[in-house]
Amino acid sequence: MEVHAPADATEPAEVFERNMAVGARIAAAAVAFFFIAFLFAFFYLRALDSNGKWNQHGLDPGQAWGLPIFLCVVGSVGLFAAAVWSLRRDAALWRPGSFAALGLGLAAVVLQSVQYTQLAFGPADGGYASVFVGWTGLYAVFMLGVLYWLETQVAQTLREGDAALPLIRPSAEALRVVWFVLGLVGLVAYILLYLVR
Amino acid sequence: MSVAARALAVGAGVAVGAALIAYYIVGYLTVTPPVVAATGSGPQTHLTLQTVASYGHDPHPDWVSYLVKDPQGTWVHSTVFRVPAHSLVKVTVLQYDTATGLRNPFWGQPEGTVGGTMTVDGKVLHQLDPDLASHTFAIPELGVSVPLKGVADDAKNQCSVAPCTLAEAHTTVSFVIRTGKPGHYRWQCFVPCAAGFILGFGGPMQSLGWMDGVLEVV
Amino acid sequence: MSEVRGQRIPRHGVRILVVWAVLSAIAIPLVLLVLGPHLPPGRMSNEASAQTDANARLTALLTPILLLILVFLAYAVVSFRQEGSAIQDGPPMRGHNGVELTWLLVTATIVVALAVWGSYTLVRSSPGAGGGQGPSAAFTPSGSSQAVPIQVIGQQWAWSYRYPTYGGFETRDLRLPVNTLVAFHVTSLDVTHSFWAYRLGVKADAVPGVDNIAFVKARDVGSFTIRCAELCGLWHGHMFGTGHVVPAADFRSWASQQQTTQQPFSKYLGPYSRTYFPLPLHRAG
Amino acid sequence: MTDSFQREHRSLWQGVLGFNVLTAIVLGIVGFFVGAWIGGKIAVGHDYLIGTDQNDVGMFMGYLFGTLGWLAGLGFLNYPLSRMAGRPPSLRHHEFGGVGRYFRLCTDHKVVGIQYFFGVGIFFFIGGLNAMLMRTELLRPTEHPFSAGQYLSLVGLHGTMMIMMTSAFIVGPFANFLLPLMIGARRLAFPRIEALTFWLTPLAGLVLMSAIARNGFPTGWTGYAPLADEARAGMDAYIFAFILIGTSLTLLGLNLLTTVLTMRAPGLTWSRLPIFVWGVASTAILMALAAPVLVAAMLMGLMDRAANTGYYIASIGGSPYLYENLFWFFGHPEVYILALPGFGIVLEILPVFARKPLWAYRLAVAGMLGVALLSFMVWQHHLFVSGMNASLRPFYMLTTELISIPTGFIFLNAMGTLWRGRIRFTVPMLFALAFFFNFLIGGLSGIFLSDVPSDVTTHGSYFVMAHFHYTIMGGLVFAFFAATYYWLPKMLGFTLHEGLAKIHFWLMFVFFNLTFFPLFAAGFVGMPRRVSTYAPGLQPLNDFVSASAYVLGFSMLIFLANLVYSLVFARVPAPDNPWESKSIEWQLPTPVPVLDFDRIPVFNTTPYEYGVEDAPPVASLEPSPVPVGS
Repeated sequence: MEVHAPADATEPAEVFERNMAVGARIAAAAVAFFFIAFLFAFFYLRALDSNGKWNQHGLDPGQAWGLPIFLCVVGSVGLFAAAVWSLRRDAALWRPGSFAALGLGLAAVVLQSVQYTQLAFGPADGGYASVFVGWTGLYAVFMLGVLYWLETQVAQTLREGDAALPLIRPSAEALRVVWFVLGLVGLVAYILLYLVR
Repeated sequence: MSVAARALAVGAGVAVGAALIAYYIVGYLTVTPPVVAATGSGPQTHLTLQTVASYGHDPHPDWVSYLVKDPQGTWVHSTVFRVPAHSLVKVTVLQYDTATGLRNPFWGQPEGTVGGTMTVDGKVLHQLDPDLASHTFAIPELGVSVPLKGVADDAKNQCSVAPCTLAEAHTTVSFVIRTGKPGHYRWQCFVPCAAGFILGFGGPMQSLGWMDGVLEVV
Repeated sequence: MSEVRGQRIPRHGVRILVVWAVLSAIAIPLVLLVLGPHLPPGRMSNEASAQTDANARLTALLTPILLLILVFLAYAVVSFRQEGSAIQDGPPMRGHNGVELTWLLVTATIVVALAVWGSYTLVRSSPGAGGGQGPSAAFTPSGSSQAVPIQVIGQQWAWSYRYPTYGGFETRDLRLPVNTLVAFHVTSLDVTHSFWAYRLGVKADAVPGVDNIAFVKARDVGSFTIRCAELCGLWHGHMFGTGHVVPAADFRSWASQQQTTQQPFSKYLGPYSRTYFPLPLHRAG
Repeated sequence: MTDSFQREHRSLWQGVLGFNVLTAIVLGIVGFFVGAWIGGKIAVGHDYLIGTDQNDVGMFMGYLFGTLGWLAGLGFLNYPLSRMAGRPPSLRHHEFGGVGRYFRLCTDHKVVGIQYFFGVGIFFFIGGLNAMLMRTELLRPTEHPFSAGQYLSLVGLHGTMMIMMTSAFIVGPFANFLLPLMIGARRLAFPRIEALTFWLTPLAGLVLMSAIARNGFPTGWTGYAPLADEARAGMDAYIFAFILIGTSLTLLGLNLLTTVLTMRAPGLTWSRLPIFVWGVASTAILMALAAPVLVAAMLMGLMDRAANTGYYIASIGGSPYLYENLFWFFGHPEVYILALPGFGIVLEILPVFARKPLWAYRLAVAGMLGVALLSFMVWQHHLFVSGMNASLRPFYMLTTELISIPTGFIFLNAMGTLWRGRIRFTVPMLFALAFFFNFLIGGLSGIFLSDVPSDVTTHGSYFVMAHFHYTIMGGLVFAFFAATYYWLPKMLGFTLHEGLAKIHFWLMFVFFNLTFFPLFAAGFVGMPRRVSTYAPGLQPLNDFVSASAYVLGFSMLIFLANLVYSLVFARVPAPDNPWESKSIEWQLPTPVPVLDFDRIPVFNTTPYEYGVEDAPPVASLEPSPVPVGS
């Protein structure tokens, strides 16, 4: 089969940039819709309170866990936003910002997993318990996905140095959008699962 | 590639595909328990069943199940029975399972049997405490529903592997039903006795050959 | 228009409209008079006849729409074909604001009219239309507070019925009084079923933990088939039975007689409740 | 951006042993057993398992590891791992080489399109086989060849194969292949994701088929809880397969939507976009936003079965309504995921064979977008008798019936395009016209179901079943065959035999209607869906339907025969533009070269300039180089 020149050779970089930007926003919307299902489950089951078993015994997963986890997420989102912001300028904050964001994100996941071992209730203890376990668990999984993405950028920075930064930027901008939306989901989850219940 | 080679390839592909699909679908569709005829003849035939808490053999050693005694007197793992039409059938159930309790107490009353009664260990009963029920033998289309009293939980030498012997702890429930016109009538159990399945109605409770069956009236 | 001056353009539009008008004029009466009486579910109850009317009116209204497009397609297939084997192009028409706007307005009017008419039936002329309305019925027929309550209990795989006003006795034999408003309280003990009394025009899902209310007022004495209309497991197809609409007096005597015959068993039969929550067998054996 | 192109000259054995579907199957099976073993270890003493002889944790872990093995075997993990090691991103993978590409991870959108065509087609035919067996069961009212449980497994597998596996029935093959050509791009926005979306599909199919080995699942394609919670291990396959498909649909939607938004060639304004692209774009919106909700609903079911949660179990604080809401919030857009690309295809084909521009282009676009947006607001019409929020029924009745306005636009487009056209009755045109006939009946019968009083009669009966077979099979499948006969020559480079095609069409059209029209009556006289036992009086009708269904199935075999004959034996090379079409894909050589265009084309006009004197070509394929998207 006859072979032409690679398509990408004739393809200017802004195509890649635009794809990442648009794709990231659609992905963020998809993520939001995924968690809207759990948002709906929370309010729906809470309102129905069928058999009085929504949260019969006033289960409380404990602020001592919820607040640190939430703060790690917020910190990671914020630091990464700052890192990307600096990437558009002198990139001074990129390395510290992105590394710290990765660290905090991982900390959140670790804390979440440890919390399960300390949890005073099990998934079978009513509607609230079910929603809590499902929502936080899948949230952790999504965080891992985002952190993988973040790790690729960190790794690329380490491997190729500042020369790679222009190439990393579109991807970083995209990640910022998704990570921000996921952070909002985290905020909602924190308010509903720890404060409202 | 020559035409012959292509033809060969296609033929082989078609053959493999067809074989796979046939095996895959038809293979599992034709697994049905054997039909067991009621013993005796004349105006009244006999159907002897036993229920066991755990079948004890593959494919599902832990499943609760019915068994039936064939005319040669050997226990067969089946729930498809053949009985004559417009006749009386004396059903005797040897109950080796402990009580689970009825979800809907209503099924604690024998219905559709001759005289509306059942005989439990020699005593004629018109009703059963729903909590003592271990299973029911119900043919809804014939209006038949009989609760089966369970063995006491603390009874000695309980049976765990089918077929159970008369030496092991059991209760004997017998009743007579009148078969109607020919046809296939499904029967089932109304006690949520499928251990482990949420709501107790999965697995054996929804599988022919275990707690569901067909009464072939011919 | 890329037509040569003087060439006669056949008046396709007029032809199509004439054919359509004629066919509709024939078809609509046929639908109403011939098909109409046979449309389900019949007139055994107020709700059933409301549904029959809805079906009839929809069939009658949709017939001309069906005909319009079919006539057009048929006409196009017959007379807009390419003559000969050589490929010719048609006139390059890209749209016509007038036609598009008319189409939009007409369809919108029909659709909204249908929705309004359906809502009127559902809310006013036959409140609830025989459908299950959940624990707090939004559309209640007049006198619904005096309605005779009958609880329908779906379980794998049989229907049973409780009569709370007669001591809550339970039976497998459904009877309801004629010319009396009845409130079916449909619920389930295990999975989701759907109580479908076909000729009575009642359909209500039996959902565990939900008291699904459907009102019906039977007009004629007679019997009707009951089926399960929601897949509920192995014997879903066998969850059928027969219900009877009987004269009010017969109903009362039958009910009180049942109540007495079941007296000895009533100590076992749990108290009547709008919903039942069987605990999932502690999820183990 | 770097590029991992390498032209590979590999020996047969290297080809067999490398990353390909064979390796994927082996690793997938290994992964399944590893996962099942791990799951067994995790779930020791897990009280849900005692006495059930099934371990849902093991099943799900098995499927999870099986998925990883499958993807690893196809080489999907290499790139992510190299990225983790910090290597720069790249776009393409294995685009050269012969037949081998079709059995491996390949980012060429044309290859993916053809993979979809055959990959999804297989499951379409298996689903059809199930339908034949179901009709056999229904030959007699009470005494059956298959038991009630086996019939339910057939119903479930048929429905799930047809709705779930063929969600990408049209979008998969034709959007992947044609969208980049039609918008003058050389690829989709994310070629690796494109390859992933395909390779998840056959995997989901295999997982679903594995349910048979576990006695299938009793819930039909809707998988209502709590019946799904108490079902046997076959249900795990259903849940996991739906999770895979939901993921695949989400990614596909994201990919297609991004591509349409960002990669249109210069000159291709929104009003010049081929209508099929609009259909795909509106479908993509639905896929990207509705499918995630499905995945969430399935994950809740997974947790109910494997982790003892109680989302759908009323007794412990859940609710079956929760599942019904979430499922239909996806489920209704899903039917438009099936239908919208069909609209796009028939509207794409009509102008070619009526030799007229698409009539009222604006309305067509408005119609598709309108359907897409409205479809998010109607899901409760599946729950009119469920007993939930009765007071909202008038609202959902209205929104549901409003959908017939944008759908009506599509019919107006068709009528306007045919109006005084010069119709050529080629096979694609026949299928396109049949689409409108069937979809008309399907759409109008839908009005009965949207009208609450009438729905109380028809809900859950064979009327519903006839209705959605008229829309999905009469609509989608006919559109699929129209597209197949229209574009397959371009895709595969061979002409299909026309005689066989016409026989296929007439058999399929006639016996499709003979099969499904009587079922409206069956529903009207009170036959519920998904039952194997029915009133004896209905036997003649059911036997008639079964007989026609067999012929309908036979017509599919004719199509297969045509495919085999034309592609394997006759092998008549297809001309570049057999239909004299003016749209861009037909201006390219057949078969389309690996990189589609030598240069990114510049569009001059719409693809429908029929009968316009001195209309320019739709696009200049050899312009002076222009930066993309300027």
